[in-house]
Amino acid sequence: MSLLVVENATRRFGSLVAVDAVSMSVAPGELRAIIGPNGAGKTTFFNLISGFFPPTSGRILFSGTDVTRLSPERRVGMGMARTFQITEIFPELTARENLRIAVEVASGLRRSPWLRGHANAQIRERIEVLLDMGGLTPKADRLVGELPHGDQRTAEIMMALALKPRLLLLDEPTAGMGDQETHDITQLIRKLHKDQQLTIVLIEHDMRVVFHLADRITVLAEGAVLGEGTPNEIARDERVQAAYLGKAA
Amino acid sequence: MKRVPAVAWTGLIWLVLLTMPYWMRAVGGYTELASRVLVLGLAAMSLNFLLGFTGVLSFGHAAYFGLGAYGAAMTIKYIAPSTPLGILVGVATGTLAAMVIGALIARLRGVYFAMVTIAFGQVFYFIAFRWNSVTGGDDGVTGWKRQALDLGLAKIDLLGNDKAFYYFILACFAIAVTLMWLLLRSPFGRTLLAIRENERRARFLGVPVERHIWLSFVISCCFVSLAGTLYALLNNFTDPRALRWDQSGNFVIMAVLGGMRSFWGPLIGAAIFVVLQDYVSSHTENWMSFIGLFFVLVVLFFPRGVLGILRRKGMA
Amino acid sequence: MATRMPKHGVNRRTLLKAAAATGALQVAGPFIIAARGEEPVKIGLDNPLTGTYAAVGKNELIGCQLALEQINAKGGILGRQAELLVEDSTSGDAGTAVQKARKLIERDKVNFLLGNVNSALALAMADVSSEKGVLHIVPGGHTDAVTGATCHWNVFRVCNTTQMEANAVTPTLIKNAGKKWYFITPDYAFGHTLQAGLEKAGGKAGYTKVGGDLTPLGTTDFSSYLIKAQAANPDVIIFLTQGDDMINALKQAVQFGLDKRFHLAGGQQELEALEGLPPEARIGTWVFEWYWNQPNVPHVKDFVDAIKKKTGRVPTARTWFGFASTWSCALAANEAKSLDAVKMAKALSGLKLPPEVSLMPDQAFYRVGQNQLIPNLFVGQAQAKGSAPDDLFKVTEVVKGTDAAGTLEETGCKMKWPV
Amino acid sequence: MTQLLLFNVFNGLIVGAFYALMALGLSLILNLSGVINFAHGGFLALGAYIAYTLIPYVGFWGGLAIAPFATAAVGIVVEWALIRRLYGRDPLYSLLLTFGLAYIFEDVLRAIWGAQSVPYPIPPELSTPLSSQFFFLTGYRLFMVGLAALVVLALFLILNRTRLGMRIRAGTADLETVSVLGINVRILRTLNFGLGIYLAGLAGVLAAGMLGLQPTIGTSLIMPSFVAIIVGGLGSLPGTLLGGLLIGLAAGITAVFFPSATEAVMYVMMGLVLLVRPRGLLGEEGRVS
Repeated sequence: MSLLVVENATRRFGSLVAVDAVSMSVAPGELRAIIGPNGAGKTTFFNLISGFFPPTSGRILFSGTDVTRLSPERRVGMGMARTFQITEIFPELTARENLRIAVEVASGLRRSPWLRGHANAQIRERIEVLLDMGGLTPKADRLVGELPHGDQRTAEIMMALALKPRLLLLDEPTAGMGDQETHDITQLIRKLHKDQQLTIVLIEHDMRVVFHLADRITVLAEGAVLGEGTPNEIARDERVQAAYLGKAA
Repeated sequence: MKRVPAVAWTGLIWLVLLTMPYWMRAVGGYTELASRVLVLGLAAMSLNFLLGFTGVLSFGHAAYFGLGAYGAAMTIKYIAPSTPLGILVGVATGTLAAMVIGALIARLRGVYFAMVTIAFGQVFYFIAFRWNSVTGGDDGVTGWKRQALDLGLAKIDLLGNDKAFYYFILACFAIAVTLMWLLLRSPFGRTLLAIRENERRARFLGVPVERHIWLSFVISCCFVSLAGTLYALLNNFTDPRALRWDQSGNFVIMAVLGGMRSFWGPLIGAAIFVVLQDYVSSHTENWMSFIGLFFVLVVLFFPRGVLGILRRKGMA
Repeated sequence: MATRMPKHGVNRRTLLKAAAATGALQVAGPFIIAARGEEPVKIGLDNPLTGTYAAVGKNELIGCQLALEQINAKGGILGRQAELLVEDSTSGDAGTAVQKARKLIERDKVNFLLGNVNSALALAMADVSSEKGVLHIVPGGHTDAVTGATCHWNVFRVCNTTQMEANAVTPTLIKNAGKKWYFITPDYAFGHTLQAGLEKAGGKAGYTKVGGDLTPLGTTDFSSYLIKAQAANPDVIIFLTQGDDMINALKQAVQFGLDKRFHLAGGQQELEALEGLPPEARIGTWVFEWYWNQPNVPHVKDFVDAIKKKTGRVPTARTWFGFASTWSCALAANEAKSLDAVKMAKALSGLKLPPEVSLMPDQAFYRVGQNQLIPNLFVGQAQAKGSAPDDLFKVTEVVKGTDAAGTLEETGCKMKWPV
Repeated sequence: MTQLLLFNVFNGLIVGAFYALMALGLSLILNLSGVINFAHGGFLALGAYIAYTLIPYVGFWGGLAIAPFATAAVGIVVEWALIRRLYGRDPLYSLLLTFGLAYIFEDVLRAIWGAQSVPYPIPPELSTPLSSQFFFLTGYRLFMVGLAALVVLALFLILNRTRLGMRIRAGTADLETVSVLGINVRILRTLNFGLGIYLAGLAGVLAAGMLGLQPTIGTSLIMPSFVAIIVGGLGSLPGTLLGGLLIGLAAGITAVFFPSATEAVMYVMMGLVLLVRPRGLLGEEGRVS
């Protein structure tokens, strides 16, 4: 059964149709990349999946449940986590505090006015694991807003992971990064996908990253699906080449 | 590394608060002034729970402050002459109103939230001001007095003994402030911090932001109405001015002046504001210009507040 | 001058001083006084200088200042100089008024407390002053309770009770304007008691009440009340509003042409309000508590001239309230030969103000058992123009206070003296 | 009763026109600069006092023509010297700044013109009722409504037909694009602020003819203006106009049946609007958060 199913999702802004009857289904453990030229509606599509706003029409199913009208926080509760094109973190807190908040919320403690020693120990342990996984341990006590861009992005991904998601949505994880940083992030995503069998959907501009990581690729153009398939199939698809790769090249 | 100075600061603040009635006179103050600093300080700290630690600007907190005051005054006058009961009813009134209003406005943000809180604050002002037969209108609620505190073993005279009343306020202050401090250090407090820092991130961590803003608003108003009850007891009187919007503005400037990002900042801000107002208004009838100018100067030159500046210089 | 607050404006030095360290100057304060040797006798005035009542509060302040100068020129209080400490109580914030009262009593150790224009604040202050046992004179807060139900041994009042004003004006009102009354009454204690007073006095004279409205304090638009009033077809529309409410109500009534169809009149009227009205709206029968144009009464002209010299304007009833209150302090102390509050209160109770303070045909006195000053009341007509530019009121009858005051039982005051 | 109701409906419109004038000025500033101008009431009073001072020399009509512009000039200076520094910062700061300015205004006005109400003359041809049947229709009241309507019309023409107006509207919708297009946003905001203050000054000159002129004349009008903006919808000037008229009307009708709830009714309206439609009647989506 597919983990995520999108059926004919459409989103209009006034007269503009940003996403036009897009359907997609993602299998458990799959890494799906969504590509397309600027203005193709990729981020809008992501926003529909994660619940930033509801679709004008169409349905979204997550592990068999209709989540079309659910709030983002409910979707997070069901196991959906995302990052943003422009990193969304808590800049005036340290990396450790950032992760602590994520871990505590994930442990259902967001409204708890106290913390028992036992739970606290577990939370600390989990924070250290995540810091270590992202390679952030040496910088854990610095304000995350002062860290290099790549580390900020890593911290954001780690916060998403703290939620123990079943589906991770990454919006251009390598945007604005240098080669080394891009490489590190790519390795991290690969590791998550391979080691933890995490289902990931990502939007990406960097074709090296896409072809390196993706199991399948969905191509959007002008809000509609232009094609879908394995990296090889997409690379050979003439329409895709004409509309997108050709232009990019 | 910052931990030791923080503890030292906290200790110093408590020491000052504990001894205040004994040296107030020597520096040209009076006990009532100390009590006032404490009450308004509590109000500003309560406001800052929402403003500084949840990142939501309410410009209408005087409404809940005033509701607390009216609740306490009317309870003691009409229901039962008991100071603790007055406080309880006052806090309950303010908190209940905050629950209802909070539910209406938790979806709003930024300037819009501020504006709506002001406008809703005025609802209560007009009720107090216009509903003469119940609230006494512009004349306020008079003809009652705070009552002695009966502890079973001993009776504490809060009315005739200024110092006893000061320590009574200090006790209430200590309880409220400790509760706030514990809340802010809990996972719940960190969730609020997350909303302040980045609402979108908080939401996509699975935090129902509106519900938490509502909670924070209610908690903040609960404490501010406690301050309001103490204010009524301090004056043995309450009137609609206690819940008008200029009072709300004063709370905000106290918080900003002391430093919104620090726990104790608003208390310091309240102390500076109260003493300054007390001093200036005795020396010139144009004190409003000075207070206004003071607002302008704080905004232009000390937006981070006193503690913000000290912290920058690494002193706190 | 011994007044702490500068009379006008902000000069740069005040500004700098105030902006400088707040604590330091306060510390310095007491020492300077101590260094001068004998401490002056202190009178604390806790009265509005900002907000709705700023104008009348300021006039009371001017009266206080003049009295203080005269007192000091005549040798002070018990041979010591007198000093006036002024605090702005604001117009309605009880918190501030009470705080300032405590500050004056507790820190500044004033021998006398004066205030407040706002009756509610006057009551709140009276709580403080009676708790602390300080002689307290209310210059201009009218609500009956101050020297009625909640009277205190230490609280005296210069201005009239609303009942006295009602008793004074009613006969003329009925004679001039008729018996069918419609009330426009401000919805707070002062308005309620003034209307009740008029109804009581009118009842004796056979009036009929054809209707009335309680208008919220601070009402700006009176038109809907006026339209109801004219529909009731009274002989006279009685305006009991004060200050800005009075100005708004009368201004609008005249704009609607109601003055041509009904009598417009009321109870208490003040020169401050008439001055704020356009000439065509200065109409109607009213009672003044003091008026400056009393050509045949000795000392009045001196007083008027002295105030004119200070401010360029004639004194109002408010100026006189402040003046008489401050003088009462000196008279009480000098009469009792002591600054002990109980002794002074005993001396002041029953005391007749000397003509140069009383400034009216019959000498005003503080009634024993109530501590209420019993002065003359001035009933007459508002006028657009009089003999002099500031002569906006034509006194037709001077009522004796003793005739208007009613009996002591009626006031509801049960005085308790400390044992 | 019919007469009473009729009158109060008319009266509500007058009051509503006032609220709308005030609120439109506030709204202009809020939309383009994100500043809640607490000092708006102070500017209103300033306008009235300037007119009061000028009338002996230039007459009522001269005062009416000059005073609002003079007020706007003061507004521009204030914007240029103080408020401009706070653009782009947390709205908290501009709120506190204008709050402080409101204090200063009240005090300075009192220092200059005194705390006591001053008599403010209106021309005799306007100060008489039109007929004895409808005695409440005075020339002045009709004139006020007419002028307010005219000014609002002019405002919308300016916004829709002139270059400045279109830039203001564009800036309200999307400030970044406007600045990218090479329009000087700073000057735009200053002029816009001046326009808003002009409306406040005009409202002041008109109000003084009906109410007693004293330093706090503006305070009772500023809260209803906030409510008008909230009810009408943030970011929408037609909404603000609608909101102003609606709450004026509601207050007018309530005055017939339940006078002491005259103010309360507009807050009830606000509560209802927020409950049903948080962005206000004509508000744009997304403006709220």
